[in-house]
Amino acid sequence: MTTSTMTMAKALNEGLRRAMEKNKKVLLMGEDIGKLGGVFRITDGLQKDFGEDRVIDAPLGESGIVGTAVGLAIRGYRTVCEIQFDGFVYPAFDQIVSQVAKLHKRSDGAYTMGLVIRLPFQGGIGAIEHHSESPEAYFAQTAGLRVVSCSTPNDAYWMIQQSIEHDDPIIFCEPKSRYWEKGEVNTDVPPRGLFEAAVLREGTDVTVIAYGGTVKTCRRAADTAALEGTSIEVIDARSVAPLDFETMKVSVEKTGRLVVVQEAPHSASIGSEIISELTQRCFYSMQAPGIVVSGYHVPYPPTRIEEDYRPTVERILDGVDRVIGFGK
Amino acid sequence: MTTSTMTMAKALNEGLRRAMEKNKKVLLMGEDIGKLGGVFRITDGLQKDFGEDRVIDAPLGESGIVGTAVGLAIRGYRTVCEIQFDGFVYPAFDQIVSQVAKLHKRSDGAYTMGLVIRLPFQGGIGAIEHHSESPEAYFAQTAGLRVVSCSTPNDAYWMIQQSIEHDDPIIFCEPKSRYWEKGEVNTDVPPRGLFEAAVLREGTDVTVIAYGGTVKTCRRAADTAALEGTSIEVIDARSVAPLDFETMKVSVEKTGRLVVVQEAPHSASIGSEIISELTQRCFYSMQAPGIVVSGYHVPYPPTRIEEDYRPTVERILDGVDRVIGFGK
Amino acid sequence: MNQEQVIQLLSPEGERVTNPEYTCSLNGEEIFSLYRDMTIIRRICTESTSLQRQGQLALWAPIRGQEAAQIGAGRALAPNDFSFPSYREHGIAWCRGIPPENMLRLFRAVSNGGWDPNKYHHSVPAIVLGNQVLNAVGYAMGIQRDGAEEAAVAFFGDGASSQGDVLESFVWAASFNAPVVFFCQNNQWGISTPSSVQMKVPLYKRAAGFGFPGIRVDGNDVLAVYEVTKHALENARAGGGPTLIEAFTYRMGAHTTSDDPTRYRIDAEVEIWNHRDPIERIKALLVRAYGVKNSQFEDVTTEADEIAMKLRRDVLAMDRPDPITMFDHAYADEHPLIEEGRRELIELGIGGLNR
Amino acid sequence: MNQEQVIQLLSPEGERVTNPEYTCSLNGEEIFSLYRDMTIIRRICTESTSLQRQGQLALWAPIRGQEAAQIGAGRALAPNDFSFPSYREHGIAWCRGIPPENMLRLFRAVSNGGWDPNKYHHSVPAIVLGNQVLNAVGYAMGIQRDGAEEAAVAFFGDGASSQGDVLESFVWAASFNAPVVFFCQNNQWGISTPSSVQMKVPLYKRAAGFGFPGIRVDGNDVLAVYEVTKHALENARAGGGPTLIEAFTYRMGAHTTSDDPTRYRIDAEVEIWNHRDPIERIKALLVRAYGVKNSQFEDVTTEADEIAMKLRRDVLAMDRPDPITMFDHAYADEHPLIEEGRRELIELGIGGLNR
Ligand SMILES: Cc1ncc(C[n+]2csc(CCOP(=O)(O)OP(=O)(O)O)c2C)c(N)n1
Ligand SMILES: Cc1ncc(C[n+]2csc(CCOP(=O)(O)OP(=O)(O)O)c2C)c(N)n1
Ligand SMILES: [Mg+2]
Ligand SMILES: [Mg+2]
Repeated sequence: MTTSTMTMAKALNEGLRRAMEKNKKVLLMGEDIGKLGGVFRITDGLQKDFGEDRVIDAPLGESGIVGTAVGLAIRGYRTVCEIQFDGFVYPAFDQIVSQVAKLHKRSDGAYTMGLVIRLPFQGGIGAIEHHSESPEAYFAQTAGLRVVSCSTPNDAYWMIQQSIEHDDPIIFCEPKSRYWEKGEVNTDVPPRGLFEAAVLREGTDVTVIAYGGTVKTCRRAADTAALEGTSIEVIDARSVAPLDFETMKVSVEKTGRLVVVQEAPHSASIGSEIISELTQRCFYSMQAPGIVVSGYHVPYPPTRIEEDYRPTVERILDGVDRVIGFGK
Repeated sequence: MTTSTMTMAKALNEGLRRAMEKNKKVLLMGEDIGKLGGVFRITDGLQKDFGEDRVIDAPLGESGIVGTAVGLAIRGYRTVCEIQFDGFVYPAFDQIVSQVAKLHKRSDGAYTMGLVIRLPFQGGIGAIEHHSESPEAYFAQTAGLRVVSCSTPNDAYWMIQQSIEHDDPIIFCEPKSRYWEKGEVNTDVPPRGLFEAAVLREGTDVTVIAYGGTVKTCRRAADTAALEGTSIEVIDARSVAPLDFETMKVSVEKTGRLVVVQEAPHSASIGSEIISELTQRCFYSMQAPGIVVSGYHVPYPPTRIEEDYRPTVERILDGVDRVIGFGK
Repeated sequence: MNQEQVIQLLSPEGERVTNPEYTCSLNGEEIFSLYRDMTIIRRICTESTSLQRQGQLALWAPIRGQEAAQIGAGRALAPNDFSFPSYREHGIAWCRGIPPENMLRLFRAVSNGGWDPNKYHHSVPAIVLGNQVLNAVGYAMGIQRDGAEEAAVAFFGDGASSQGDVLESFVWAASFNAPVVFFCQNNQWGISTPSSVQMKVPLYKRAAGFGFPGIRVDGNDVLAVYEVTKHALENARAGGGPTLIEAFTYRMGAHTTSDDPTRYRIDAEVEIWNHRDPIERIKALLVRAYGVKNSQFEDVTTEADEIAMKLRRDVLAMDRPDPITMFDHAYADEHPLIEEGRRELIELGIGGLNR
Repeated sequence: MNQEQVIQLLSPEGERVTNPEYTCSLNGEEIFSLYRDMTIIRRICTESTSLQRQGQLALWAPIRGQEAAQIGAGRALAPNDFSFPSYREHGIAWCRGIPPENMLRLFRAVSNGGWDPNKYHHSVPAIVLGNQVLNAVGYAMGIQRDGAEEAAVAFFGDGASSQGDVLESFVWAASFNAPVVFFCQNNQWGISTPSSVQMKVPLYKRAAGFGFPGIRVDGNDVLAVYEVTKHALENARAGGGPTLIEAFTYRMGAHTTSDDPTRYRIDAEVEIWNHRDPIERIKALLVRAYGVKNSQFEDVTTEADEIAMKLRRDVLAMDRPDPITMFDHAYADEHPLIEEGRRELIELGIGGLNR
C-alpha cells in the first residue's frame, strides 16, 4: 500500500495530475490557473507539465469558462473548470442550469456533459465578501447535476479523479479552509464510491451529518461530547446530491436522533432535504425531530465575526443537546 | 365593497396600474412589455398611459434588466422587472444573488433594494423547454430576498401592490397557467398581509400546503377527497420565503398529517423546508411523516407529457392516501 | 437598406452585382439547387404554420424572409463543421440533412431536442438566448486542440446579440483565435423589440472592437450569404480566427405562432420587404441569366409539396411519448431520484407500461 | 506605450505636451492639489500594506502606479455625480471625501461596505467583477428620468472588461443614451492574467462598435486623465451619452497582499513603469513650470504621514463588531429567520449582550 501525507491542496493537485496523465482529453480551465497555479495553488505546476493547451488560463468570465467547457464536452473533451471562489460562480449559473444540466437530456443522450466545476466553498479563511459562500443547495436542487464535497486529502485525491471519470456533470465543492490541513493519502485504492457517504465515527446517541469543512468540526464536537458521555455518530455525506440515504438511514435508525451541520443557511437547503427524507424513512425510530445547525439567514458577515456565523463545536454541541433533551 | 370579476392577468395589470398611479417612482422594465404588453399582456396599455420612461422596453438581457434596476433603486426608483419566462431568469442570477440580495446589507442600510422581479413560473401551458420552470427554491435559499406567489386574481391584485410597496427585494412568482382564470377582486381592502399564509379550506384529516398554480389543483383534490370522506385542509403558503409557519403549525397540530405540493423537484426545495420545520414544530402531533408531491428530478419534460410530471389531483390524492395509510 | 457597407452579389431585382472582394463561385445548377432548398424550406415552414393552426404543434417559429440567410449559410458549411443553432434555424437544419420531422419534434412538444446532433454535426436548439454561442467557441477550441481543419458556427439573432453570453463569446474567440464564425441574422426584430434598440450602430461593427473582422451581408441575397460565409469558414479552418457575419434580413412573419406583430409594427414595413423576397430574387436571376424554365420551377414546387405532405403525415403519426421517457438521459449514470421517479410512475400506472 | 492614440498632456519627464483636443484647465495651485491627493493616497496605501503585513488587515489591494488615474478621475467628478467603484478605487474614495478609516473597514473585515454611499455619492465596493457597471447604467437612467444634470461613473479593470455584465452595460448605455462614463483602469494585469489575453485590440476601441466614443488616456498623466474625464462627464450631463475611457496605466504592486506577482511577471516590466511614476511626473512639472519649492512638497509629505498615523490609530481602534450586528440590515423589514437567529445568538451568549 502506497500512502503519503499531504495537504488537501496537494492531494487535489496530484489527483488532477493523475487524471490528466490517464486521459489526454482532460483539460483544466480557469482564471490564473497557469503560471500562478490558481489563487490556492491547486493547479501548481500543471501548466508547465501539460502545456497551455491543456491547462488553459481563461479570460475573466465565468459564463465563458463554463460555456466553452460545454462546447469542449461536445467535442469530446473533459474540462475541469476552476471557479476562483464560490461567490463568483453565479455569472455562470445560466450556463450551468440551462446547458450543463440539461444538454444530455436535450440531446437524447448524444452529448456527454462530463465536466467538473471545482468550487472552493465555505468560509473560515478571513476573506472579504463573496469569498466564503456555500452555494451547494442551488446545484443540488437542479436536476441533471451532481454535487460532491471532500473533507480529507484522501477523499480529495480520489473524488476529483472519480468526478472527472464520471459521465455526468459534477459540482465539486472544496472546503477551502481545509486546503492546508494534512492527511494520509493512499494512492492505490479509492476509499469508496463517489456517491457513498462515510461513517467516520460510530456512536449511539445522535447522528451528526456534515460535508466539506464542517466534517472536521463535527468530529471535534464528537470528541468533546464523548468526554461528557455522549456518543455521536459522525457521517460525512460526501455526495451532497444525490444523498446516500441508505447509509444515513442505518445510522438514524440506530441513534434515533439527527443533527445536520452545514455552513449554508438552512432555508431550502441540504439540511432541510436530509431531515425531511430521513424523517420519512426513519419515522418510528426518531426520538426527536432532526435539526440543522447552520449559517444564519444573512449575507455572509464580515469575517471578523464569521466564527459566530459558522457552526462551531459549541453550536454543534448545543444542537446535540437540543435533540437529546427534546421533550424532556 | 367594490368587487369585480377578472382574470389574474387583468388583476396584475390593474395592480401595477394602481401602484404606478400612487407612486411616481414606480417603473416597469422588461422585454416586450411596451407596445406588445408583454408576451402575457400583463402590462397591456401601461406604456401608452405612463409613457416610455416609466414602462421601459428593455434590450434583451436579463442581467441588464436586473442590474440597471439595482442602479435605479439606488437612485430612489422602484422597478418592477418582468422576466419573460422563469427559465430566462438565470442570466440575471448573479445580479440577484450578489447585488439585489446583499446591497442593503453591504451599504449598512443606506440603499433600499425595493424592487420586484416578476417571474411567470411553473408549467401547464404546453410550452417548449425553459418556459415551465419552478426556480423559487434558489431564491428562498438566498438570504436577503423574499419570495411570494399568488394563486387567485384577488391575491394577484393585492400582492403585487404590497410587493412594490415593500422595502425588501421580492421575487414575485406568477403561476402562468392561471393567468386566464377568473375570480372576484375586491379593490377596497387587501385580504391579508403579504407574508401570511391562507387557510383556504378547513379540514381535519390532512394538511395540504401549496402555492401558485398547484393551489387550485389541491382544492380540486380536496373536493374529490371529500366525496370519499377524507377531510383535507388546504393552505396557500402565499409567501414562499419567509414561510408562515405559525399558520401552518396550527393546521398540522390539528390534522397530524402533512403533504406539500409543488411543481419543483423535491431535492432541497420549499417542500423539504416546510416538512423539516413543521416536523420540528409539531413533532408529537405528527401521525405520519410529511411528504412532498412534486415534479420529478429531471429537466422539465417535453410538454406533451408535462401532466405526468406535474402534480395532478390523482398524485395529490395518492400522497394523501400515503400519509393517511402510513404505518397501517 | 441603409448606407452601410453591405456585401451584395444580387440586386433585389435579381441582377448580378459585382463586388470587389467576393465573386460568385457557383454554376447555374448549384444556384438552382439553392433555389430548391429555399423553396422547400419555405414550404416546410408554411406547412408547419398550418399544422400549428390546426392544433398539431404547440408552437412554430416561421422563417419566411430569412430563407436566403439560412440556406446561403447552411450550404456553405462543410460536413465536418459543427453548427450551433437557436430555435429558428430550420434552413440550416435542412442543409445539414436533418429530416424535417425531426425539426418538428421540439414544436410538437414530444422532445426538447429532436435529432442526434453528433450525426448531423448540428447541435440541438438553444432557446435561452446566447447560450449556444459560447458553446460554439468552446467547440472551436476543441477543434484547435485536435489540430483539425474544421470550424464551428454559432447562429443567433439581433436580439440575442445584447446578451452577455454572446458578447463574452467575442472576447473568448478573439483571445484564442478560435475557428468560429458568428452568424447573426439581423431580422430587425426580437419579438416586438426593433433592432434599433439593441444597436445604435450596425452590429457587424462590434467585431472590430474585439479584434476580428465583421461583415454585413445582404441577408436576402443567397449568393452573397453563401460566399461570405464560405470565405469566413475557410479563413477559420485555416487558422485565421473568428469572423462576425451580420446577415441583414427581415422576419416577414410573426415571431412565433403565439405572437401578434400587428401590435408593434406597421404593414408598410412588411410591404417594403416583400419586394425583397429572397426566393423571387434568385428565381429572377435563374430565369434571366440561366434560362431556367417554368417547368423546372414547378418540379421544385411539386417536390416541396411532397415533402410537406410527408412531413404532415409524419407529424400526425408522432405520438405522445411514454411518460416514463422523461427519466431517460436526465443523467448518464444511475441516480436514486431517477429510480424513485420511475418506480412511482409505474406504480401510479402512468408510464412504463410497455417496457 | 504602444502606437495607439493616447491622450497625453504631460510627458513621462514631466513636460507639458499639447493636444489638439484637450487643454489643461487647471492653474498651478490646483495642479499642486492633485499632487497632494496623489501623495496622500499613496501614503494611505503604503500604510495599509504595512497594517496588513502586521496582521491588522485581512487584505489590502494596493494602488501604487494608479494614483494619477484615480485622482485625475476622482477630482473631475462633480459633487452630485455618483461613482460606482470596484475594490481598488481608494483614490476615488479619497476624492469623494470618504474618511480613510472607512475605506479600510472592508479590509479589516469589520464591514462588507464601509461608508454611507448616499452621503458621499460613492457606492460601496463591488467585488464581483462587473456588477457595478450595470448598476451605474441604471443609476444614469434614473438621472435621465429626474431630468438632472448629473452623471454616473463606473470604475472597473481590464480584467473585468471581459465579463458579460460590463459588455451588456455598453449595450444599455448606448440604447438609452445614458449619462454614464465607463472608466477602465487598464493596469495591464488581472491578477496573473495579462491584459493581452482579454483584448486583442486596445479596449477603448470596443466603444465604437456599441455606438459611443472610446478614448485612451495616459493613465499616469493626471492632467490628461482629469481633462478627459471632465470632458466626458460634461458631455454626459449635457445629454451627450456615454463615453468609455481607458486609462492606460500599470499595477506596480501585487494584485493584493495575498498575491505573489513574481510567479507570473518579470521585474524588467515593473522597472520600465517605475520610470513612468505618476507622482514623479507631476512633481517635475510643478518644480519646473510652477517653481514649487521643496518645502512645499515636504509639507505634503508631513501631512500625508499624519493622515497615515491617524489612519493607523483608527484602524487599531476598530473593534470586532458585536456578532449580533450580522443580522442588521440583512432585510429592511422584519423577518422571522432574522428574529430566530438573533434569539439564538443571544441565548448562546455569543452576541447582543450589550444591547
Ligand atoms: C435569455 C432569454 N431571454 C428571453 C427569451 C425570450 N425570447 C425568445 S425569442 C426572443 C427574441 C429574440 O430575438 P432575436 O435574437 O432577434 O431572434 P429572432 O427571434 O428574431 O430570430 C426572446 C426575447 C429567451 N429565449 N432567452
Ligand atoms: C466574477 C468574478 N470572478 C473572479 C473574481 C476574482 N478576481 C478578483 S480581482 C480579479 C482580477 C481583476 O482584474 P482587473 O479587472 O483588471 O482589476 P484589477 O485587479 O487589475 O484592478 C479576479 C479574477 C471576481 N472578483 N469576480
Ligand atoms: Mg431578430
Ligand atoms: Mg487590471
